[in-house]
Amino acid sequence: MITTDTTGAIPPVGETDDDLIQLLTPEGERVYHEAYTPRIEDLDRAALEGLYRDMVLVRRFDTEATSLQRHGELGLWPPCLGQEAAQIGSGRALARQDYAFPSYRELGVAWTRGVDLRKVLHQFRGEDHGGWDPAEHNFHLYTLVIGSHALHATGYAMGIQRDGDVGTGDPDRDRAVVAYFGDGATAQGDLNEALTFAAVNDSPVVFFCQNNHWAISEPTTRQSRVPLFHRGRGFGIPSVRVDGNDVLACYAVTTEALERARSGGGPTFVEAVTYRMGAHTTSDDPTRYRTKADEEVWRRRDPIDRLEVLLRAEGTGEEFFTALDAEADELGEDVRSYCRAIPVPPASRMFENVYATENALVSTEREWFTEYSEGFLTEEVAR
Amino acid sequence: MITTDTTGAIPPVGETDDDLIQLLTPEGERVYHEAYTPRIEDLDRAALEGLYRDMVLVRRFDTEATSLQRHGELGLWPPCLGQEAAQIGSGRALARQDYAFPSYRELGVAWTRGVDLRKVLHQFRGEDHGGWDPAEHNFHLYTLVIGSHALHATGYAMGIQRDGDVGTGDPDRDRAVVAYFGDGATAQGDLNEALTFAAVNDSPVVFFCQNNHWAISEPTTRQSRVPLFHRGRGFGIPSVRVDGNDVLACYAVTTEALERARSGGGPTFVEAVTYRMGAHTTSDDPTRYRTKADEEVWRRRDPIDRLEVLLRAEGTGEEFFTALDAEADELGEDVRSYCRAIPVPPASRMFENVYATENALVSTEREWFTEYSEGFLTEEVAR
Amino acid sequence: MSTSTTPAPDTQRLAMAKAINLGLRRAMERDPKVLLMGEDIGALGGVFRVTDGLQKDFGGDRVVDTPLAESGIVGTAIGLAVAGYRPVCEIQFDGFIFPAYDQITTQLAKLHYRSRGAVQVPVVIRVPYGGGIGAVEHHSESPEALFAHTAGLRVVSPANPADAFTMIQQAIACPDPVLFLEPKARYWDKADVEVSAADQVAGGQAGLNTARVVRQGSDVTVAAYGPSVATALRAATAAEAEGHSLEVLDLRTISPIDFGTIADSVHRTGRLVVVHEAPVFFGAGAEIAARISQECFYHLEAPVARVGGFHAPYPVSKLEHEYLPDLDRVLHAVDDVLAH
Amino acid sequence: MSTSTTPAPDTQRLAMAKAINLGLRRAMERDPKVLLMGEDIGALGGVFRVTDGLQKDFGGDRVVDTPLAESGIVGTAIGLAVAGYRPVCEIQFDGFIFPAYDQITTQLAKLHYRSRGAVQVPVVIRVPYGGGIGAVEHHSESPEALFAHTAGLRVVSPANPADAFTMIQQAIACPDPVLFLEPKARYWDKADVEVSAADQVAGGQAGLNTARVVRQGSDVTVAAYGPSVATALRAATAAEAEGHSLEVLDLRTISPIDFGTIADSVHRTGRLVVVHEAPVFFGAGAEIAARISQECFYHLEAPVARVGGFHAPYPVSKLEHEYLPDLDRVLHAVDDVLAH
Ligand SMILES: Cc1ncc(C[n+]2csc(CCOP(=O)(O)OP(=O)(O)O)c2C)c(N)n1
Ligand SMILES: Cc1ncc(C[n+]2csc(CCOP(=O)(O)OP(=O)(O)O)c2C)c(N)n1
Ligand SMILES: [Mg+2]
Ligand SMILES: [Mg+2]
Repeated sequence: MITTDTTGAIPPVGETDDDLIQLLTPEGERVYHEAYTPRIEDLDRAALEGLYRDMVLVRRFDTEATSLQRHGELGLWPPCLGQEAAQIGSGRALARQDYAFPSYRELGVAWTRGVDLRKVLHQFRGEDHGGWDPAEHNFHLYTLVIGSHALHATGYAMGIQRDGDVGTGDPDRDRAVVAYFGDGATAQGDLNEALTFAAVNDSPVVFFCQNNHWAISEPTTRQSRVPLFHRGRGFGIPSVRVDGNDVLACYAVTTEALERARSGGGPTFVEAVTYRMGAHTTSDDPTRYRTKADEEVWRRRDPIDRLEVLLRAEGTGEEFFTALDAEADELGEDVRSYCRAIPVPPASRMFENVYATENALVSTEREWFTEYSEGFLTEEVAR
Repeated sequence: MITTDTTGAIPPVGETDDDLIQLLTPEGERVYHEAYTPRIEDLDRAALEGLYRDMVLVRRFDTEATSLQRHGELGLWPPCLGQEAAQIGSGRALARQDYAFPSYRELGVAWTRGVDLRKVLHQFRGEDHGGWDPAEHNFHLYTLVIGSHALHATGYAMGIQRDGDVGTGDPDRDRAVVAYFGDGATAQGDLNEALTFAAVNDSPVVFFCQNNHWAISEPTTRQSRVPLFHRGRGFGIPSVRVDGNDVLACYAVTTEALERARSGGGPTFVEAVTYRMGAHTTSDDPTRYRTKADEEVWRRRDPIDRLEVLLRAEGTGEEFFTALDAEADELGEDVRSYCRAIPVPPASRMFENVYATENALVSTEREWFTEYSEGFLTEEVAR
Repeated sequence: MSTSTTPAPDTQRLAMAKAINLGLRRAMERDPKVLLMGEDIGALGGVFRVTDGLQKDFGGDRVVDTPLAESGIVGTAIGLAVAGYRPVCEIQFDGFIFPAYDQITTQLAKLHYRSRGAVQVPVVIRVPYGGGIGAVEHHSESPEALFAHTAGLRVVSPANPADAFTMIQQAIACPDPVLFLEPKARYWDKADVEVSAADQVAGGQAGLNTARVVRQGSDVTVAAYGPSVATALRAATAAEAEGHSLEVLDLRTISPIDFGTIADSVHRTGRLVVVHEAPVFFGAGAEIAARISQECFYHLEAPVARVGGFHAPYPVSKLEHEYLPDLDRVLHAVDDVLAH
Repeated sequence: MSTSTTPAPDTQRLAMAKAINLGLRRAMERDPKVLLMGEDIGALGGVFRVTDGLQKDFGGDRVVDTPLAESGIVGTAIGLAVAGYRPVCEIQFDGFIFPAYDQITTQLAKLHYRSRGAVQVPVVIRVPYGGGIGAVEHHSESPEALFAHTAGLRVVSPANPADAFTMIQQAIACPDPVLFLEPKARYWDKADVEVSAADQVAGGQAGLNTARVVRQGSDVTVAAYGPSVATALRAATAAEAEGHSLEVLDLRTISPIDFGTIADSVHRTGRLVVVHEAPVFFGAGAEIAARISQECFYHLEAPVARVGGFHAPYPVSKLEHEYLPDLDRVLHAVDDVLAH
């Protein structure tokens, strides 16, 4: 699946390229697609510049976070480097009332949901298990147990059905859900159970699989014999394969899938073929399992570069890029100072919200701990 | 999916009948199929009579067991009534060295593996959790936790690969595995994980799904939107749909699948469309969720009746049927007396084989129990 | 939605299965967000008929026959709870809860905590549990200890129809996830249930937090829950004939455990026997013995005795009555602690 | 396959991760049926590098990078064991073992029993467990109590490189399924390991059945296992300065528990503190306290103290050192039991 040719024409993505939906080539040229080009007709130049800005700022934030980890300010960071088009393209297709369930790498989606990205740092600094109120952004917390949130997404979609917010035709009312997950997650039982529940209930949920070619060190061939969008079809779910580094195509297919969902057509499975350009997380060492040459091929398919070529070709001037650079620099600086200022939480936080109700066991242990800590302080002082 | 027309032509099976492989119609007529008819050419009349005998004797045993339960001699019985063709057809396709992992209704498969069917009673009389030595028959114990044994079957097949017993071309050496499960089981995570493991490892395992239209009270539409053989395809596994009440077609497709597996071609998914003519188990009450009319349609598609028509048309004489009746009667009587004579196991059995090695905790508890029971006896005597 | 006028007491004689059925019905009438999910709970009414008639009256969207996948049931219930629903899941038998173990312990139990209170997941998981009904493998287990160790989950078990009726409503009203263990061997036991009290009791949470003294006594405390309470009560009657006065506690909750009620009783009796069907090793009795041995160190006149299952898989049904703690095993332990 | 000549002692200074790596290598050399399965254990060598270099030397058929599915890993390992193999599964982190919980507790643990001994399933499940490494959620848990309650499984945990080297080989040689818990915070601790002893020790099963006195003392017994043994030893050193003599036991096995060794020690000291990282409620300390309170009823001069995690999900890493039982918490408990 990995091509090592680093010269000449950029090799096509994936094995079965006939199936791959693409509206913008790695070279930055538009491709006409009968079904999907009409879906991006509303994207004027300002909108394209908006998508570009999204990707650039998210990448900058992501790069800063990676470097904060290197400087010991974060315990861990899972970069989304290279996956910006998949995340921004799909995320921007969501309506305000839609709901997204991310995995743990969906920084770009968080951005499209209006989450202050700095809140994402708290979890990786070891200060919070979450960091934002899901209901405020219709963006669930990150879920680290692979695959399990696909069921939560499906259940949430079953709730939307019971609320009657499907197929009313009212664009402000009809709602849908997107579940984000990776190629590795397709092997989990939970992911497959989610496909079953969604299919038999016609639930309004889009299964958005970012096939970034790797599950830590394992290539996608260890998870499946065939392209992953086949999986959805096996459950009777309409399924498409899209160039995940093409922000326009990702926007188009997600828009279609969400429309189907909101109008009562049930689930869709999207396989966005992309590439994890960075390490799995800052703890990972990709040199153990892949070559620089492989990475180089994908660097040439960079999702941001190709949109820049298009924008320049379609008339966006240098001022735009210069201004955006400045904005990114500012964001970067702000992130660093914000991160360093995150305070260590009080120890009592351990005992909070274990239950939503009073719980005798928790109270007893909290009291013991308080006394113990105070006694300890007293002792220290006494010394 | 259920048709209620009980008169006129027997309705075709399933929704997408174009896909359904059938070599013997419910009316007992042969159908020519380019790919599969050649696979039953070796079945001469004696062989067909053998298949018929298999089905008749298994059905008799099954009926006896159901009635033994009604008479309080068994705690429970899950009848295989109506599924004889799927089980005998597939089971007879196995070679001696192949291995089968049943669910809990595979009485017919047990028969083809040479298991003394009476041993199956022990479990349902509450006297044993198993009843036979799996290695003796290459037939695993029944597994009651739905779906979990599909992974065991896949792992066993991975063992065969490591033994080098795949693709050698030696018909006495190459081996394969069959995992038996129902339509309901396809919803379980484990079943889907088994498909992934088998697919990416090209393991020699046949996934034989008996779609008997029901998972207790739930129709197959609660488990899938589309025919179940699509599922296999979603994992990149060659998949076929066969008339599960047609013993010849079941034999043919299983033979093909096993050949593929043994020769190194990896897994196959078979959906055998059949019908659970009886209750789920003797504890079940199907009148709560299905009509007599539905059952009647399927009675007319009985797997045994159609083979009888064929046999008579092709020259099998009345003597054969008479002799078989007598054999079945004898079997029936024997089953009854055998069952009643199964002794209650000694209480010490509780502590046996918990571990394969000496375990201090088990020993302590066993000793305590022995003393306690003896003390108790002494007390009783003393009174 | 609850009315403020108190209706005249209305008492019905109900089997536990029917009492739970009625409790579910009341909860569904009271709150349209309550819905039931599980295998075969619709037309069939569940294999124990606990949901009998509910799909007919509330429809397939509120009494949902799910695909055959326990992780899927609990996982989608979590999503429904995030969306504002109060799902009540039925797991068909104790032995089939384990495919859902990950969703229950890593997701359901932790979501309120990890969201720092932003997300509540009021999911109830109903499980017919315990042995004694002559079933095949995986149909007679007592998994409570495997869940009580995990913070964020409440684990409760009623022992009689009246508590079952009340506690199921309290569990549904509770904003925490609750594992609701139903002693299947007691499903057919009948008792008077004050069904008019529904609205009041459902508001409270007593049944989810406190144990109850179900028989007073002075020589030995016997603490039990679920199916073992009846055994303990029978033992108390038998012991009385031999001149021993047993105090029987129905714990009702396994997480949290009402140690206060147990300690009070032990302060009076000085002796404690804990009874449950689950294996003794790492069972609930261990936690109770450990805590009471500590809290009542100077009051205990004998070590705490534990009566329960052996460290072996649940046996074949022909042997289950040797495996399960019965009247005689309880009395044997009572004699032991009295002999000290 | 073992040789009868005893090679000259060969001692290497090894970190625990490396000692396990070498133990796996020895087991694989000795028995061609031994194979390793897990996520990222091949080219990457596992996220902790415990399987480093093994795929290169033994090939992809014996060091198998599996699909990302824990139930699938354990489920196929069971099938491989039925086919005569000895699979050693790696679960990447403690918090990810739960999708495999059903396969482990209802299948792996019971197959030998339900087949009445006809089928052995010598599967080892290796799990890096415990906290203290500053990780995100689900990467610091101590799930031992959730497995020890289930009969048919052995649950063990080495505390030092030498035991890790020996015990992993004993676990693989053992015909029972073994949950092998590796204290990840101790992976980089180094110690001398007698690597020539491999063949002899691997034959025995001592490490799977018995506790060990790792420091003798006379005032208080401190029983610990896995990552907590080092804490207990540090506490003993600190206590010595204050004039208290602690006896430290490394339990090594959580199922079964070597109660004999604990009771012996308590007979001498009269006081017991149990330490583990897992939550105290329903933890291993409960079983130990219950049993020892019974067996040593007349020897205990103070109630058994339990030091462990709180009844709350494992906290964020910035707080984990408040959550984990440390030197001070152990000493506090020691003071408590001495004050009685
Ligand atoms: C149930 C579970 N098992 C193992 C892990 C450890 N783990 C974290 S990320 C990862 C790989 C995920 O790959 P993929 O789904 O492709 O997502 P990606 O990281 O590529 O975005 C693994 C194995 C986990 N988080 N959860
Ligand atoms: C994990 C699990 N959940 C629930 C059950 C209870 N149960 C036993 S059989 C059955 C239905 C199975 O349906 P199917 O797979 O179609 O097989 P069939 O009984 O029709 O042969 C159910 C729900 C079980 N045995 N295992
Ligand atoms: Mg990936
Ligand atoms: Mg079925």
